[in-house]
Amino acid sequence: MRPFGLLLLQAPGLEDSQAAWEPVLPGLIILLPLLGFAINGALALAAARKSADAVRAGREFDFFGNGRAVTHTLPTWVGPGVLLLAFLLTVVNFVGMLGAELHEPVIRSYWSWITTGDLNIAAAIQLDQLSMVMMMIITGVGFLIHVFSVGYMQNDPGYPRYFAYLNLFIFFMLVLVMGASYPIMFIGWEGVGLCSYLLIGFWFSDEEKASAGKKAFIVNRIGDLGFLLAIFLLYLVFQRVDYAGIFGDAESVFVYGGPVITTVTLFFLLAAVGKSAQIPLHIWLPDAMAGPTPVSALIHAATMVTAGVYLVVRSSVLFALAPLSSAVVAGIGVLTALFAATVALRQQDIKKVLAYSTVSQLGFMFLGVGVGAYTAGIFHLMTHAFFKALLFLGAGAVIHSIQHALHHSNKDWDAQDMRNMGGLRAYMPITWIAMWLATLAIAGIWPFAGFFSKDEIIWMTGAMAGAENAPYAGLYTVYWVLALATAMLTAFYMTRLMVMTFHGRNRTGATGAEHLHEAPKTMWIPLAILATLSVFGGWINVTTDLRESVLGGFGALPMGEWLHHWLEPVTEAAHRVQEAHLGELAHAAPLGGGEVAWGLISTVAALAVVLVTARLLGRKEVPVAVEDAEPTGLSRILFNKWYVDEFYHRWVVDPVLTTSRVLWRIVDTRIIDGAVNLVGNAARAIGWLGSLLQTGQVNTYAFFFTLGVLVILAMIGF
Amino acid sequence: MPEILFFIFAAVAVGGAVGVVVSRSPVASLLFMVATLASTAGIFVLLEAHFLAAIQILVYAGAIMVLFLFVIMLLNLGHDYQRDIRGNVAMIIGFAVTGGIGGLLARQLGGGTAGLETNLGAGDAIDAALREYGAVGAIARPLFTDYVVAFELTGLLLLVAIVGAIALAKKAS
Amino acid sequence: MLSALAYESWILHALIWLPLLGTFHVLWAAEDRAKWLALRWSLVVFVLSVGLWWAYDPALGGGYQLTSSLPWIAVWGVNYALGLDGISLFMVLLSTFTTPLAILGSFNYIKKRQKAFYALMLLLEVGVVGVFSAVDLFLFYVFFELTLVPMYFIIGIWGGERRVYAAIKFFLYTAFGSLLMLVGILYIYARGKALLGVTSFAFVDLLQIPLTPQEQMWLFGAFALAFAIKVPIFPFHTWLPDAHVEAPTPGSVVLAAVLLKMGTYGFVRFLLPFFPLAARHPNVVTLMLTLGVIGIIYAAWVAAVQPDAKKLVAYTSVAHMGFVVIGIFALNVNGLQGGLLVMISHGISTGALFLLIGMLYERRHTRLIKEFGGIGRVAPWLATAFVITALVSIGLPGTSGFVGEFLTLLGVFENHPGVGILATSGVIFAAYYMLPMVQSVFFNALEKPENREVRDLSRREVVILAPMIALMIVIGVHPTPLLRRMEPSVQMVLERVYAAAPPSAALIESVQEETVETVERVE
Amino acid sequence: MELDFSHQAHFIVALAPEIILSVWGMVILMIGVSPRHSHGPEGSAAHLGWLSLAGILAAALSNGWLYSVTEVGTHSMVALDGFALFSNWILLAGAGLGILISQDYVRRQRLQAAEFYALLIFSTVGLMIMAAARDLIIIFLGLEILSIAVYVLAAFNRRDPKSAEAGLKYFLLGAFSTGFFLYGIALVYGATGSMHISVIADSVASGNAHGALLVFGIALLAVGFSFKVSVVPFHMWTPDVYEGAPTPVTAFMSVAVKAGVFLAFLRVFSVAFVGAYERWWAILWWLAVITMVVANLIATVQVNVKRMLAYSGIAHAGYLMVAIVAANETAAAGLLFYLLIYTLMNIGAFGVVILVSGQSEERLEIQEYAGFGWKHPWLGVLFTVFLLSLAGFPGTGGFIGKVFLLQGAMEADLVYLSVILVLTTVASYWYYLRVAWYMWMRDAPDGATDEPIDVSLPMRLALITGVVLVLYFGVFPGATMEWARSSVSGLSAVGPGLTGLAP
Amino acid sequence: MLAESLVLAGLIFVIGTLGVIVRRNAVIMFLCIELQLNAVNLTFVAFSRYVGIEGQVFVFFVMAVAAAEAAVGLAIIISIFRHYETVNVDSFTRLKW
Repeated sequence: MRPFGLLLLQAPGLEDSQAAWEPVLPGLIILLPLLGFAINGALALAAARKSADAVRAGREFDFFGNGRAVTHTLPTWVGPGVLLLAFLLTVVNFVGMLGAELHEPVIRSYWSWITTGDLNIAAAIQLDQLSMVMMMIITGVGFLIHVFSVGYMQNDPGYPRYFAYLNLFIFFMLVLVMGASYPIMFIGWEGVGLCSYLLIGFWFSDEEKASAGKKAFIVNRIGDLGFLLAIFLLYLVFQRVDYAGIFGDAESVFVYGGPVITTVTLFFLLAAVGKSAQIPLHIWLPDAMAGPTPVSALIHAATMVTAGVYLVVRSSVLFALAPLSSAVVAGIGVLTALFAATVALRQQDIKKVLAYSTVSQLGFMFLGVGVGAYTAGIFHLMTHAFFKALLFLGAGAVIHSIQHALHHSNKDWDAQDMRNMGGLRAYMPITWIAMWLATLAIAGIWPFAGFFSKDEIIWMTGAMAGAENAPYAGLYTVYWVLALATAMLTAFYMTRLMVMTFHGRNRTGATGAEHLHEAPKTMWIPLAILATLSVFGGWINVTTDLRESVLGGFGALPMGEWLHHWLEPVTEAAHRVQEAHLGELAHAAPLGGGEVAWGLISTVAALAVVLVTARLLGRKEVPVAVEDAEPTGLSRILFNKWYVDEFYHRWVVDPVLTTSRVLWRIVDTRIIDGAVNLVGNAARAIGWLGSLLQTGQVNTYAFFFTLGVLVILAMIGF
Repeated sequence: MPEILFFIFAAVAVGGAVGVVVSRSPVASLLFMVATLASTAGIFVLLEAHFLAAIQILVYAGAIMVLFLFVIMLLNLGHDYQRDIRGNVAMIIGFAVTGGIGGLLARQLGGGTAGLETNLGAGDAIDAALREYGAVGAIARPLFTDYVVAFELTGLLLLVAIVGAIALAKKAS
Repeated sequence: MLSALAYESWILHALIWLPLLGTFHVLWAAEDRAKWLALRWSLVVFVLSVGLWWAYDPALGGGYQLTSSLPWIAVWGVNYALGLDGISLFMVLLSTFTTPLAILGSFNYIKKRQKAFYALMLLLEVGVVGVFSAVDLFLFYVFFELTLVPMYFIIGIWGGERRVYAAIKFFLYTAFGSLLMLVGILYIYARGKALLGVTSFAFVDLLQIPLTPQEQMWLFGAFALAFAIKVPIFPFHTWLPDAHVEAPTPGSVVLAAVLLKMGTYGFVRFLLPFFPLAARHPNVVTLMLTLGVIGIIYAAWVAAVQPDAKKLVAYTSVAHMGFVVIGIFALNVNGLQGGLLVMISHGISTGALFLLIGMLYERRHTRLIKEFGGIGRVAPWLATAFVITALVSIGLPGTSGFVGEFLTLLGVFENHPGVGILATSGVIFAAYYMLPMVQSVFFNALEKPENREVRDLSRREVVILAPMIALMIVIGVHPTPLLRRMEPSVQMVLERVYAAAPPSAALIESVQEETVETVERVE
Repeated sequence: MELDFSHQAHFIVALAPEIILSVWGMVILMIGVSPRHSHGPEGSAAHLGWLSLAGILAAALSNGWLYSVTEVGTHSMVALDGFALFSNWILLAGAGLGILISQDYVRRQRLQAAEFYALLIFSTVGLMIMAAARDLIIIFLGLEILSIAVYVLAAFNRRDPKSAEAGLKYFLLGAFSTGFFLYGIALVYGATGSMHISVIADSVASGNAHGALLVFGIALLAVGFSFKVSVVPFHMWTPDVYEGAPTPVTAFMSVAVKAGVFLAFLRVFSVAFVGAYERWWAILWWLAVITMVVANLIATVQVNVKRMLAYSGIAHAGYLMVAIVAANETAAAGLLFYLLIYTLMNIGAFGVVILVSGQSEERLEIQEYAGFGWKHPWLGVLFTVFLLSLAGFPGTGGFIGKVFLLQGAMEADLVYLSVILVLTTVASYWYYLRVAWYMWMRDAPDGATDEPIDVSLPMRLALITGVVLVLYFGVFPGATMEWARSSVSGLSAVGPGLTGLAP
Repeated sequence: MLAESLVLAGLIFVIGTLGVIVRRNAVIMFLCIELQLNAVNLTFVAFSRYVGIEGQVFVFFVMAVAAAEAAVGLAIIISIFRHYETVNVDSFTRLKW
């Protein structure tokens, strides 16, 4: 074992690859957030002690009076600070990698984590193009959200704890994407789940929030089951679990479409479905909005929930070898996208809309990676990280403001219900603009980021449907149609959100309205940066066809298929397999027409939806939540999210609980323990009966004596 | 002739035994017992155990039974004509069990000993001893030679019995 | 001469007999000094035992090291023989580590009859260290049984409402199993005497005895029953919740951390190497795996609906021990190593959970989950420690709980994928039972006024919990040193399992002839 | 010194301990009836107690001396082999401890001290004779000496109707069983033509014995022995008599009487009848089984400590029967060893019971032990040790003894019997531990009188000897076990040898 | 005459046994036990005729023992009569269960 201190010195690892490029302190990127966690955690524990004393005394501890307590000032610097450093270090490495023309991943291993028999799992990290993209997103967006949180959370008594969790989350997320083997990834995988749990239940005194955290954790664990089983199966096949070993041999070991590889990938899919909130395990994500809004932005939109997509892309070779699993991935993705979009149509809670929107967009990503467009999946992951983080942060700013207003007008209305908002445009112009940019991006309108990424996914689905040897071609055609429809729905519900929130009449009431305000600087600057990224972020991967058409300004857009080329070393094996087995992809959509044509159609259609929706809804007078009528018909079903939660309660949770009770009360207590006690009691009962023979009368005794003699004589005599 | 005598004695002995068990009065039981002992003594004679027959009458029937009689009188049980035999159920069960034992014994001793007599030498063993030492001497010799330890132990046994009887029966101080 | 003074030569004896000296010292001392004396003695023992980590050298192979043997009952060939291998090393360390913490954890809990209590705790340590360091079957059995008495009194005297019931049940149930094992032990011994003329109880000698497959089956049954009750394996587990609920905190800690391990230790130490033909028989493997898996899932489900936090944790022990059992009967390196790690991890984490619940009980005098709520607000450190421990218990990666479960499941999956899948579902149910409890106790609104008065951890309690939590994380992050020490011994066990063949027909024939001769002679 | 019993004076040497004891008993009687003592102060009882103890010691000394004497051949009526000598140690230990724990009781209850001790000593003589006897006549006489003495002792407390009742029941059933025992002797005599064990053994082994008579004889002898050692179903007197008899007498009966009869039992069955092993093992096997099962189960519901210990004694008889069934050298040695341990631990347990009951027959309910351990920690610990030893717990002699028996059974392939033995042992844990739980886990009821318990010197001596030896045999049993083992090796010289065979 | 004597003895023995089982009077029970002893004596004497004199010697001892037992037994009966004023064994059930 190498001592932990060497982590920073990048000593040559146990199985380090000999690459031309030397990364700069890669371990430190992981370690910095952990350090932040340690410091903030210590501060949090100290603060919690004080606040606990206060609670016992029947009041809240005032961390803010007479100047902030050190526990509440230090995290402001430590929390975002470590992220900034990590981000900068990532950038340095990114730049280094850009110049290195790397084809093999760079592996640094620090100590052997689990060594037994022929199993050897090293505590190793892997730097390659994919993990680098992810690291950039995680540390970059993460940093912005940390900064935003400073403004958003700074009056919360749990401020240091919040940053401790957030840092810990970044740590685990980095472990997830940087790990060089599946078990290491699994550490991050479960670690982020833990942080998600802690952060959703951040305000744990609220039972609903605490329950939401618990739900997230348990549902995620169902997925984790798949992850573990996939690891086991891979180990069974390869006797090793690191990426390098598996991916290198995968093509030669597995039969294309064979049962083993299909099983492995389906297990991975289960994991991904759990983490990325796909049908049927999507139920936890909307509830996860119980956490602080920046958390929703960071974890439940930008990073953690996309881990499933990362997993599929990371295992792209495996998925490419399993066409059935890929088709299932795509199918789940598109169904989830459509399903979530329908639910989002009728939600009134701003964060719920965004939550379902996230689920829907994750569905798109799954569709992308399912049809073999791994780059497109990662591309959408990235652009989504920008605009969805922005949307959540914007929503956070809005909620912050509305809360303030409602507080001052003494209304106990729901600060997240869009029916209680309206007309915020006037009060929060920056937020308004930023969010409109993000809405256009998510709606897939040219030239915003979302257009390029989503368009590529849809296009690739169409192309897959027409591929030479495509299995399930008809299925892919259906996917394509559904994906297009979903894109339109997206445009609709996002516009609805914007209109209800920012346009029309303000519904907080006159007293409240006075207190509506624009977000402070720490909050709107991240918004601005993310808005910029939402606008231009899509330009890094414009397909050649688009780039050379009108949509690319006839080649004026910079960068072209940069991301595609960047990720090529990671995905090339998968593409090789695909090409070998699927043949050439189609150059026209199922209904005919090329990429450019469909790009134009979709952007125009989406724009039309936006405009029409804005127009129609803008005129309607929205009643405030308390006065609104109960929805009816389909609307009611959608509002109640297709009753999926109810279904699970009725058919999964309740039966399990009932069974558990039966097992305890009847099987355990009555039957098993009953049998144990019965043995004891029966023994004593027999003893008691036996003692009754002891009548005290000599005749009886003599009789039994004689009986004994008779039996013995009979036994021995015969 | 000895066979006839044997069966007469046997009949009296069994009858006496039954009488002991079924008599109402303890005194009657006692008398039946004496009858049994006496006829057994008769059988002893037939079996060439003359000395034993004598002390059977003297010690057993004479001394021990009188001791019983004393006790019965002492405790004033002589006029106690209450039937102290257990009820029918106990009687039947008891009869079944003892009958079973009796049956097994009869089967084993009666049927099973066929030929034993000739095997063992048809009474030669005792005849020789009697011829040589006489009825008393035949027993007395081994008693003071081979069985001297047993004989001494009998002394100790009697001492124990005396001490015990006195310790129990004497009036509490 | 000097070698007699070397650490290796006296340490095991010291670990066994120092606590006994401590027992007498405590009994002899004044009542109010008892706890400190006991703590000191157990700390001395722990400090001494730490050296074992270095004294044991895995490079020398998986056999016993630090062995020493004195004739004890010469007629039977019983030796007072001690030794350690990679498997028992950690069990000894776990015992010596847990005892001082349990003693420290009882300072506030045990208010009456302290002298007796602490004396019994030290006596218990004598027993458990003896169990794990004995290499003579007779000696092992003596220590195995010896642990019952102190535990019986600890539960029965300082326990809760139904303490007597629980104590008796604990005692009778486990004694029932171990007495059957005693018959098995004596049977093996008699066979050794009859077949080979060997009169010895030493493990190494008993391993030489050629037992027929049928004999191995029966003996396996006898031993397995004893250990299955101790572990406990479903459906022999019902004594455990009762014992845990009624036992005082330190009793529960030692019970969970060490005493249960005696069962699984017995599995590894005896069932596999002594009766390899039975142990690898498909029916046996299927049975044990089935019971293990049922234990994992069933106990998890039952745990989930417990109203009493301590009972809940008790049931989780059953589930964890299910993992150990399936790991062992995976019959491969990963499974066995995993099982051993789960044992260690469970010892620490469940011990800590019981301590924590004990701390809650000291504050609130109840363990009903519904009586709590929002404790995290008034006792944040307690809550933090609890949540960390609970997460270790449900096997969060990066903690000791995960490594063991991972290896176990991996091992099982290797040989029995179907069982592996079912067992792995245990990770879901672990969350299903643990998190609702954590939520109801530490989260949710702080409604009850009496909960408002709950104090946070005292300094003493921090001292108890800190090393446990640290160890859980250190083992989780870097378990290799442990695995490396265990591996040679585990390999030896497995070699034995797979290499064993039924005794040759010639040998059995010769023995049978001998028997026939004797019969003829008698008749 | 060698004895060939060619001269009858040789018996004086061979029976030296018995003779010393008998004479001593008579001396005590005489001292007792001397006017100074018969109406003397209470202290005289104590003198007699110590005097009796001195007699036991004298006998023990002579017993030790007998190790320097060897006998030639096995034709004498009284054996002078290792088995007999070891038996004497057990019986003398039982008697000595019995005298120690009786002293206060005798004084407090104002029993007739001289007669009490004399009878105790005489019964010991009877037991020693039995254990050493090689002739059924001697066995019978020894049995009767001890029985009559013990009948009287059981009824000895003339102020207590329970004592009288115990005496009567013991006497009636004892005499009843004597009838069967005698009948058995008669049939064996008829079948083999002799009453000497070696002759019987030869006759049985050679097949000359008349089978039909022999098996009934064996069965009836088994019944007679079984009654005395209280084997189910001949045990029914035991609980009543143990409960009713004065506690020290109960203690003495439960150890010494049982030990002596078992020793004779073993000698008769393992030596004389070993040739017919195939015929009788099953009978004894079943007797052992039902004894262990019934006694242990009934004991679980007892509320009176003496009665509970009575059933415990029956259960131990069942365990010891296993050794008789096994009929091999290990089992025989195990029997010796176990009897020694059993003597120590059972006397110890009764000693504590006597103390708790305040030297009288009160406070015998288990409930009345509530909180006893905490009030009298030393006595509590002692009692707990004795109970654990009775239960056969490691660390105590009882465990080693039980393992010894089990080994014997194992060597005879009596696996099922061993399993039943341990299973019933589990049941026995229940009632032994129940006392412990009342002592330590219950608090004394409010208002319970907190009488101080005065532990006199003899009692102290008995308890300490008991506990020290019980623990010593539990921890360092080796030497004694070897001794026991070498003691039984003489037995096999008699018959065709102890077999290691059973189904 | 051997077989006949043996059967006769067996019969008497069994009758004595029956007496012990069915009679409530302690004295009579004891008397029945004496009956058993008598039967045993008969057996001994019968065997003795064919086997040797030891049988008769034994009977001598049995008689001595019977006398001793009688002395002690009757003393015990007297002693218990002092407490219970009866010799009916049904009354002696203070000790049971």
